[in-house]
Amino acid sequence: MNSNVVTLSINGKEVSGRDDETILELALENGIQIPRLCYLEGLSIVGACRLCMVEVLGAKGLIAACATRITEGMVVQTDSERLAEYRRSILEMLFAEGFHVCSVCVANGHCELQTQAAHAGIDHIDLPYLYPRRKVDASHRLFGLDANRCILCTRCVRVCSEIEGARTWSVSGRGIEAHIISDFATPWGESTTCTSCGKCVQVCPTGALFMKGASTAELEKRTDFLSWITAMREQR
Amino acid sequence: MLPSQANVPAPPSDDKRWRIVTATMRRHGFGTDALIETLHSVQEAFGYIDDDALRFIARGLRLPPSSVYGVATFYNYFTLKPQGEHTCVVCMGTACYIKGAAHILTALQNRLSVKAGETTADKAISLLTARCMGACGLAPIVVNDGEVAAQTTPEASVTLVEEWMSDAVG
Amino acid sequence: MDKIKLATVWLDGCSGCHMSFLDMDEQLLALADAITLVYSPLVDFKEFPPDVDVTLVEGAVSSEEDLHKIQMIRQRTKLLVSLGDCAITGNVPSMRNPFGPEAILERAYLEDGLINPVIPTVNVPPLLKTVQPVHTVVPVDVFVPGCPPPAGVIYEAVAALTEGRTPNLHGLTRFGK
Amino acid sequence: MLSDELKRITGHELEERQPLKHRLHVCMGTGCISAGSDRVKTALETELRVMNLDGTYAVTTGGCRGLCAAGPLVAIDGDTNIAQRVTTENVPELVQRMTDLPDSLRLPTEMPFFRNQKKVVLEYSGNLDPNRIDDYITAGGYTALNHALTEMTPAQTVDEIMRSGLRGRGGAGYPTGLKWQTVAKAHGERKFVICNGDEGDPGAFMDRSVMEDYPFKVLEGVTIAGYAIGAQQGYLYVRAEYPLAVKRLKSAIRQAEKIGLLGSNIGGTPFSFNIDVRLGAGAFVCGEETALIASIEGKRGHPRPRPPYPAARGLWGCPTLINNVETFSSIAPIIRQGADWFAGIGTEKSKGTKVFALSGRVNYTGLIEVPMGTTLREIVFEIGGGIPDGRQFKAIQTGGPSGGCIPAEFLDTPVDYESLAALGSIMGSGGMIVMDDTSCMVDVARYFMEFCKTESCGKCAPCRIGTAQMHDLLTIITAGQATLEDLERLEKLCDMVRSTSLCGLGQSAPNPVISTLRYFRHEYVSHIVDHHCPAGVCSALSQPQEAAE
Repeated sequence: MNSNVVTLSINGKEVSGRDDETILELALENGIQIPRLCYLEGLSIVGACRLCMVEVLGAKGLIAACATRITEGMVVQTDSERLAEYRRSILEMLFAEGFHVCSVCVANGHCELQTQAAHAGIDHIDLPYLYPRRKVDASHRLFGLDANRCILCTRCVRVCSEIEGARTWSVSGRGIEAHIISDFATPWGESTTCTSCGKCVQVCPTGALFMKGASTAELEKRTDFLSWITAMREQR
Repeated sequence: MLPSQANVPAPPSDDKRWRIVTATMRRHGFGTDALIETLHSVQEAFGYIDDDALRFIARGLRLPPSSVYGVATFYNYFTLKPQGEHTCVVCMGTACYIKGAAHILTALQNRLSVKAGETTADKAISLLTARCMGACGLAPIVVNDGEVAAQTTPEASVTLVEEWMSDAVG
Repeated sequence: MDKIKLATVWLDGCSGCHMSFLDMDEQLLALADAITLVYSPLVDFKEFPPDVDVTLVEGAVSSEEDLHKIQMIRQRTKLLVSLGDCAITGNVPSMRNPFGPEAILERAYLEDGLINPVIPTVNVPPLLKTVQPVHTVVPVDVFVPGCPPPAGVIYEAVAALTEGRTPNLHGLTRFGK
Repeated sequence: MLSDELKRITGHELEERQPLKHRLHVCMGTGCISAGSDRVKTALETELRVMNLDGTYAVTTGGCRGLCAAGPLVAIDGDTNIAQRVTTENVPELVQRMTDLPDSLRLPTEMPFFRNQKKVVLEYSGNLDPNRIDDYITAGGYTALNHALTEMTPAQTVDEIMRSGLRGRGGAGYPTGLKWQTVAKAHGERKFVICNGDEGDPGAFMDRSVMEDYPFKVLEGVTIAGYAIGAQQGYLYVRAEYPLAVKRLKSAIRQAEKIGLLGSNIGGTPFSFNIDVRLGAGAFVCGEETALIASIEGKRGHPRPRPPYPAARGLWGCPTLINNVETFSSIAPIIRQGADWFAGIGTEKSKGTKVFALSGRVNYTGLIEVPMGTTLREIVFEIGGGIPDGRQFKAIQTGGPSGGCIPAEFLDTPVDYESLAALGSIMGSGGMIVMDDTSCMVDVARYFMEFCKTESCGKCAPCRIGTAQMHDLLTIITAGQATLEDLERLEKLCDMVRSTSLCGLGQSAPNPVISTLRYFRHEYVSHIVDHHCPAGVCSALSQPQEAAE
């Protein structure tokens, strides 16, 4: 595929990249951080969390940086008071939607939701908590799923489908009732498709998918395997 | 290569209705895009989609179980639970709502002691809601076993389900 | 400079925030020059005074008693500080919310194989239907997250308030810290 | 060649009709059927046989005339002599006094409801048998396709649509010709045409009626589009809740295939085109183009970020044209009568006519078609006959869950895309629900938010959680438990959800709240501050004096 080099500005800084790159990719290359939760390098783009919305001069509305390719002369602003407010609001909604008790979570200190909230300066949740009654699936020998901590980023669904190829996970239901299921909403431990590879656990940004035996704040996740797999597949 | 007849999984039972389901899959060449059409054919033939049906479709269309379940639970038209002998569908479209559909629903819920979307304990009557039946000129409407009751009232709707209830007893 | 009148209260929490407060060690001495502690579980005052400058609240609002207390405190306090995750988010106490108070009482008093399984009713304030963060029942002026908030952060927050500044805790603490 | 075939069919049909003195069109739309028109039709046939009139009188299935509330309707020969509220009991009377209907039966067709309409999409309203392609062809059907295939290049066809000024009838009003041109120019071996018949707005039934009454016209429009953009396959995506429309469309496809109007080398030209029906399954979000495509592919109806637009990458990654039922139904008339004719109807920026489903608190509810630019007042008070029971008009809701409520002071607004948008509503697909003083606007906003909450696909966070939070806030307002801070929260959420949601469903979900806040803010304040529901709808607040303490 041919790609052209284009020049644009991000936060007033002149940068250039290939026109098959996204705003987010180019920003990260240039050391500009944009908040994000559903995006993970090596997985397909879904544009679901909406944290990476940026302002593009002349565009009708806000633009998802993860899902938008750069073009010549684009003028991008990744941070503004308005964006900061929206991001705080989205993060607050995620906290209010599930049930995130950071202090007793295996991912405490290593959780991307928690980190994003701290970056955004969230010190309390102004919206009412929805207090859903969600399940914990501890049927798998090695892993567990605490749906209370799930933010529906679907990284697990994508890694299982796109990298492992097992397609054990999917989203069931819709709207506020949507949730992650394995097979026919079968207990994870009884899934006939799961290979127990654990990739879903590693890419989960919160403590929703966890390794059994990890205690509070002990669960550190690593996603570096993704770039290795991607690189090796490209070589093949 | 397209799956041949030999690759079609055996239906869950010798119920003849499975032939319709298999025919639907075949008509679409057993492609993955046949999923929704196949779910429709199960629902139409059996009234609901049970675990056996989900498994059968997954094998027939070579789809992962999670995809079949995810799709079946995404669309409101599909139900994974058996419905009652009679169904009473209250339209909650805007025109019906403006003309008092909520009162009709409340009256039916109270009379049947079930919430919308539930079936009475004796499996006689399912009370359902529809987002809009597209018969707004006749609002408010209730559809009883497929028959449209136009410009109806809470009282008339309750009377009708009471007839079903007395039939069930008698 | 007049010393500011500081109170601390303990609602539904584990007292960890108060422990963290005490962990300030020698910084307590620095604070002592700027504050007068007028009410606290750490000291023995019976009545919450009518004109407190700053009140630190540890714990969530779980019972009717908590609710009355915090409403009274709000009226008598200029600046109300939610100290720690229980006060701010409901934290561990709120984990009962999806189940309701009855389920929790049954579990605690009837199902755990006690010799005399009975739900206490005398001298025990009735539980609210759901455990609430403090700011959902009364206005809160300052939030100091953490479980517990580190001592240094509590110091920074209180010191700022004694100096008439708005505490800036960005980057110093977070939920679950 | 095709024209010869069309002439032959027409000639044969006219020959058949030669001995007939009268043709009775019994309305078989969903509305009239539910009022018993199928029984009326049988009774009529029996009565004619008994009277020995069945050789000179024909009873046919007719389409909807719009005035569903007066059904069942039986039209004698045309549009002026129509019997209303026909029952099996008064069938003998109808037959006896066919040319001189008694007042009890006669529908006053000179009333504004009929007089003030202009029918393009709904042309031949009621006089065509939707089950017979011969009937459609005799009325001039398929001459447009013939004209396009034999007299016009695909590019000229696109140009004709472009010049007509037709804009998408499903929502935002994107220029149809421009869309066709984009897909026509897109590179791709395979291309697709999709007709969106998943009419999801509650309170809208235009597309149901069009699909039920004019299935051939829909097919003709889709086929012309296929020719214009270079597609080989078309899909009709239809709500499963519309079984009659599905049945008639499927039958129409078979009939068209049989005489070579679908399939290989249509009319002896190199153009080949097939159409299949795909059933929707009850998901409002599938009205969104990318979600609809996912659904046809057999997946969960999740929208995806655009660009790429379906015109470049749509169904199975191929360039895809998506228009709704009404848009496709405007195509044949435009090709037949010319772009200039169509562009001569309507306003400067909104050309042609628009079909509306008029319902709610208005005397004549039903389906209407008016030129763009007709005022809301004319629609409500002349065509609709005003508000029943002597009550006061309060608002008209357009655009469904993505639209807004327009108050009385804007009744003189001409209906076009820009004017409605300026009022904070949208044209939408054409639902118009009239509300009087018995409707509480906060409750209406809550109703629409509940709809959006249950129809949110759940993919993006702002829509999934935001609609739930907004619904909760509206619920506590209607329950009298909210504070002014809650109202502030609600407004902030509206702004955030509108600005950050992934697709149109989320982006427009706050519209009913924003528009009611704009025009009826006092009702919100009354619920919150005075604990009083001015319309007396919110039951928790029905006793103002007590609650006000």
